[in-house]
Amino acid sequence: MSDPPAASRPTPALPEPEVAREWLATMTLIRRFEERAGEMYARAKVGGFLHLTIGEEATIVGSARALRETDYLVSTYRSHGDAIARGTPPERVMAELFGKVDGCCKGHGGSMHMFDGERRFMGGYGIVGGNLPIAAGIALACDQRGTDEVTLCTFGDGASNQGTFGETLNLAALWQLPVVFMVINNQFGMGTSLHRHSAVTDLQRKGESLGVPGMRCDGMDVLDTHAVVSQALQRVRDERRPLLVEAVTYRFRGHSMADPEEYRSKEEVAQWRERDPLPAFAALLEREGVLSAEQREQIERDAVAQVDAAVEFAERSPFPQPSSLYEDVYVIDDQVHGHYHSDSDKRSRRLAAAAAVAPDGGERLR
Amino acid sequence: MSDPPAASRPTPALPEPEVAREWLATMTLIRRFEERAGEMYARAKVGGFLHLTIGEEATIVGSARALRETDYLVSTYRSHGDAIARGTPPERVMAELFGKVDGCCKGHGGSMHMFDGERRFMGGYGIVGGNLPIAAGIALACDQRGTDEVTLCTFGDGASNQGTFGETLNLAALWQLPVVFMVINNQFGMGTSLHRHSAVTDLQRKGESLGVPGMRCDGMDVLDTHAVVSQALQRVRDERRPLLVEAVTYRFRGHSMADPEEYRSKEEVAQWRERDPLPAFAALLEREGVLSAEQREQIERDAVAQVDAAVEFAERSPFPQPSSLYEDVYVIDDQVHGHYHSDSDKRSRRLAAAAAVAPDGGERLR
Amino acid sequence: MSELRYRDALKLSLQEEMKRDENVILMGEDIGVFGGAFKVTSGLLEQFGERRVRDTPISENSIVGMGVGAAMVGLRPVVELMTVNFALLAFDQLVNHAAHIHYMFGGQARVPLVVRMPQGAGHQLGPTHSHSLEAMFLHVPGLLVAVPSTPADARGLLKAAIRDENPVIFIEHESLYGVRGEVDEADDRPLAFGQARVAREGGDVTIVGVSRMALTAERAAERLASEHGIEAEVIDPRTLRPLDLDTILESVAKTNRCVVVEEGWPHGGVGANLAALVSEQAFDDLDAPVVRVSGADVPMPYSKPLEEIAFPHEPDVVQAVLSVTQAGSAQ
Amino acid sequence: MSELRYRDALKLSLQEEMKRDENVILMGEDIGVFGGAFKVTSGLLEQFGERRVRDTPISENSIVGMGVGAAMVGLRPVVELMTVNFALLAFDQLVNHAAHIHYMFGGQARVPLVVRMPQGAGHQLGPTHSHSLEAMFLHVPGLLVAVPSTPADARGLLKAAIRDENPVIFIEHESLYGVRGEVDEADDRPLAFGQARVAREGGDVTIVGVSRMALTAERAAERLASEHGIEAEVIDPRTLRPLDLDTILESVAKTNRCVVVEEGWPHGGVGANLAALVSEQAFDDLDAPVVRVSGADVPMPYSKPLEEIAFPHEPDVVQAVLSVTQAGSAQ
Ligand SMILES: Cc1ncc(C[n+]2csc(CCOP(=O)(O)OP(=O)(O)O)c2C)c(N)n1
Ligand SMILES: Cc1ncc(C[n+]2csc(CCOP(=O)(O)OP(=O)(O)O)c2C)c(N)n1
Ligand SMILES: [Mg+2]
Ligand SMILES: [Mg+2]
Repeated sequence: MSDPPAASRPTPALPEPEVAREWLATMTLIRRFEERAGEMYARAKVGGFLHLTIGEEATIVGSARALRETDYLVSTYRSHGDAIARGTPPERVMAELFGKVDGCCKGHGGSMHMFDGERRFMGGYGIVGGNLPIAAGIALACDQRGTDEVTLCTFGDGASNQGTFGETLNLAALWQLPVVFMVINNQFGMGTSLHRHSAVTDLQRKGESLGVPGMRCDGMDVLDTHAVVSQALQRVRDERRPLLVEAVTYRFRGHSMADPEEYRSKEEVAQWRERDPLPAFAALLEREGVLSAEQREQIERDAVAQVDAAVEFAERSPFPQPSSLYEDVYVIDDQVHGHYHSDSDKRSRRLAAAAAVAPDGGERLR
Repeated sequence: MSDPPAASRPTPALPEPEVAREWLATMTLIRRFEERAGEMYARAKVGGFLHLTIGEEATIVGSARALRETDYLVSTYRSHGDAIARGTPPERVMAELFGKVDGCCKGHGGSMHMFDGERRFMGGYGIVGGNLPIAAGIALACDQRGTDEVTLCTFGDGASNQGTFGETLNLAALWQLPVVFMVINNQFGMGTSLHRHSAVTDLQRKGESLGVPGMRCDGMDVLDTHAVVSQALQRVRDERRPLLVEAVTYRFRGHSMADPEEYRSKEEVAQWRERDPLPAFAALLEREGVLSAEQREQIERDAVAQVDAAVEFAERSPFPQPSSLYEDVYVIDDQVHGHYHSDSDKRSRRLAAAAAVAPDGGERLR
Repeated sequence: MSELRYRDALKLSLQEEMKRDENVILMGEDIGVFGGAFKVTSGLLEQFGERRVRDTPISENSIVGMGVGAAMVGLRPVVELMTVNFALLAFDQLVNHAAHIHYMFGGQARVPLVVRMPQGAGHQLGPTHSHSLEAMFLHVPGLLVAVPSTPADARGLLKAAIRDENPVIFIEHESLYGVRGEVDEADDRPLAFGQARVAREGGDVTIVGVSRMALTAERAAERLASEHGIEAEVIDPRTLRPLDLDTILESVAKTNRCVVVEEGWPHGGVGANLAALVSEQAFDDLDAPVVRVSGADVPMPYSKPLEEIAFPHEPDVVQAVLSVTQAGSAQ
Repeated sequence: MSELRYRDALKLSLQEEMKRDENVILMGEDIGVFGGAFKVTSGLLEQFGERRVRDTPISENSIVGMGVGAAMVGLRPVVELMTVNFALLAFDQLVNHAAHIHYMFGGQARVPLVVRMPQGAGHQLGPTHSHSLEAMFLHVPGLLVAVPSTPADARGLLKAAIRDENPVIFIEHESLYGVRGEVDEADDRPLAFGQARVAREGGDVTIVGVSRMALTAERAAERLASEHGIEAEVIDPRTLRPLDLDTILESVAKTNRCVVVEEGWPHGGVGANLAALVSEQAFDDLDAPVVRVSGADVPMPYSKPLEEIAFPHEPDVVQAVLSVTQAGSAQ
């Protein structure tokens, strides 16, 4: 698995120049965002685990741009890029990383649990493999309602070994659900390389015995990814049965910020970095005459400015009030009474112990 | 799935006459045992769920006889036949069904949880799919020790949809474990027919994407089953990688005793019953001149006598003493102290409430 | 008013809610063609069609997860797990997903999912098939937990569960399906969660009975009255999250004694939780420690005489009550 | 005597047991080449080779199940689950299989399996990655449950766990791996399960601290002594199954007051269980109800200030103790 695959098909045609530049801009934004997130982590502005997506931008943008606005996207704990590609303002993502109240999940979720319902980004999920049945359930709802919406579910090569993979692919095939499963084969599940965790390493084939045919795209190439995922989405939309797409890519950084990367060689990383999707795509656009040097610089400047603004926004946003601790555990509703929490009576003490005290959050009705 | 498959290969050669008669005798014994168990259930001598294996005797005996004594067998909640084929005395199985102290699990397990460690019958398991990783673990231990023992793991068509199927097959292939997975395709998971629960109905192929090649046998034909499973065991023993064998068969009775069987037609059942493995094999042996009418009758008489004796034994065996309730929850050991059970103090009260009272079972040390 | 079996009250509830709201769909193993392992859903496939009554493969974790996903975008799935024992395969989707999604995504997403499952011992199903796991479920914030013991409660609470915006673990009992009780078919209002039912009034001791044990407690109370002149107040909490602790505390304030009866294991059980809460909040009211009557701390044995003594029956409850009433009078 | 980190004490223990018995093997996600998510196993692959230190795919339920199977035929597998949160995927193998096989097969089969996993909050890992689930595990008969809080206990209990014939849930804590403590390397005896450690003696109140909370309780006790003149006896139960209730009861007989500190959720938590047991067995010794200090009854939030107030710290323990000592003196 140490050799980066060459794109197997002829490069698909470019989209409209404006569209192509927007793709590059989004890839650039994600790259700069991730780099900055890493810096903020080093400066302890961001806590928890931070899984960066650097190297996988073509996979993210190529697939996100193949989606309609009405389609759904379901992702993993490595999903800042997905949120941004889907249109979530970077400042909301950064504020979430900072644990601030203006974060897209009010600071409850953090890096691993992004969400933007409005833009049908149906979440980053921290449990490897946990998102597959959820995506199939969303697809079930779409099908049930007779819409032509499709759900795209991304997960890693490592996740393909989780029980939910077999269960969900079988269910989706059996019930003919409009869902595209996209396995992002970045060659590793944490520190375990593909051939050390999966008996079958040709991942596009891993759904065949479950009734889900596969396709593969070059996840380092935004055009190829877009073309293949578009085709998959269209087939699923029309034929109403699931497909599996393998996106072959590589993460340039460690699994998370605390990864000494002893499981792979510097040479291997360098080799893959030669195929860095950002400069590759930019160079292509320049060659094709749809990107001037000036435009390229502008894209860079815009990305940096947006990330600067995101950090500033996140800095300025307040932390959640201690009194909000019990908010959003339940949807409080008039058909439920009694003590939702058995520590209702202790809540005030707990909150009093913290600096700011606020009135009872209302979990106890009557 | 309503057409019984014809055997696809030419019928394999018969084994030695004595061996062939022993197979028939064991199949007959299992059939009579199951019938009697059903009667005993109707008479409330047996409780719980009772899953009979009638119709599947060729699959059971053909595969069990392919095993060496040192091989391991891991089965499901439908496993009286497996225990008997492996050599567990029928009276121990019947006594277990009666919940008696001489049952092979002292009455703790019942119909769904048979076990005979001595004969390397490593258990019937009540949780669909729960036995697959256990079988792989046994195979791992064998491999670790450098023995040439193979583990045979049987489970149903319905179980192939459980997450453990994908997980365990991948693991077994990856670690090159000496295990044969045998999916007993009896066309139904409870009341759900194969094509309504599995997207891929060609079950021998269901392991391919997981790195486990498949074979198929006619599970209504003891010779074919024996030949294919023997071949599979040999390949696994030599090549040290797992295989999947699909045994195509049919259960003649309901899923359990409380099954009105509204999910299938009487005609379908009748059609399959025409291929009843017992008369088929007996007729073959007669045709081939290795079974006389007298021998055939003798086999019948022996089977019935053994079952009679088993019932008598089970009847005579006492119920477990109430005082044994807490026995075998833990292996009591000198490096553990304190209260294993938080209700230790109540135990005597509980036991006193029952008729017979016995001294403290010794869970509390020191 | 009509007399319905618990099973039929549940079916009625499903029918009513499915008619009321087309977003309500059912998923589960053998709920359709087979009619349900315990026949709760029999006839519903014919009535509502196979898009709304979906037989699933045996894939508990993913079935629940699909329910979660479908609920997030507006369906109201009712997932049936054939029994509570198999819910152990779905704990990840129940805890890490269903229970936490609303909070984790800052209130943006809702999971109006109901997961129905019967529990309990008594049918000689042995160690893997006899669990009572309500103590594990009530531990998890984000879940609601119902444990109805009568047909009317089963119907009313299931309606509330389906209409509620939170994920609900709806625990039925294998031994209750055949039990009959009065149901007012004309009144199709949901029964609010968090309101205990005082099954019997009395001033001498409070007995809290969970799930099927509410019935055992009631029968024990009758015996206590007739044989020992003790008037027990029997409370069925009906839901364990939310918990109507107020009703229990009011009763204990009157009786000064409390016995909790549950079928599950004692160590970390429902009884332990109630004992802790009652002791904490009504310490001065208690004349004796809260006594717990529970399932034995063993995997459930198959053999009839062992199984019989491994979960509570009336005499166990009577004996426990006598132990506290005697302790009380000794003070 | 040397000072070792908790992480290194665990590693030492694994090394010693692997050298002693070649049937001991390790399995888990990223324990080999990567060295373990928390580096407990780093270097062991090099030392013992890849047949005894096995990196697994991400398949929690099956990894545990393979451990069960391997244990049944005589290996002594130590399975590492990367964190307790993922154990929810393996509950079926842990409960229906590991815990019940010995009983269910009438004592014929044994499951000498250890399943190690770290738990706990404090690193801002959010709702899916911060659980403390000891209350769920201790509920299950057939399992043993260890919750070591010091390097010496971690080493000694792990040795006992590996040598024991029963399945053991061995709960480590993410925040403890870097903590140092005295370990007598020369004494490689296992530390018996079921013996609580009296971390500090005192006569005014008993504080039981579970897992990492034993340390929090100790620090709170120091503060209680210096700031309030209250001498707390701090008990670390070390194992929750078996439970050394005797040591706790002896202490309560002396102090008449008891506070339980745990990191997990309160409803049906360890504290509830201990409160119930202590109230039951030492009702007349108690001058005040057993007070529980626990994690908040919410999914663990990511944001630092929210996370900080969502699990117990010294001031919470101090305050709880003051509430009971005041209650006591008021009587
Ligand atoms: C059920 C579960 N097990 C283990 C983990 C810890 N973990 C987080 S990411 C990861 C590796 C996943 O690899 P892959 O699916 O290839 O995704 P990638 O990180 O490469 O994007 C692991 C083991 C987890 N989060 N969930
Ligand atoms: C995890 C789990 N889910 C559901 C059940 C209930 N159940 C018992 S047998 C069965 C059908 C299994 O079908 P299959 O695997 O084909 O085996 P067969 O009964 O046909 O031998 C079901 C659903 C169970 N025992 N375990
Ligand atoms: Mg990966
Ligand atoms: Mg079947």
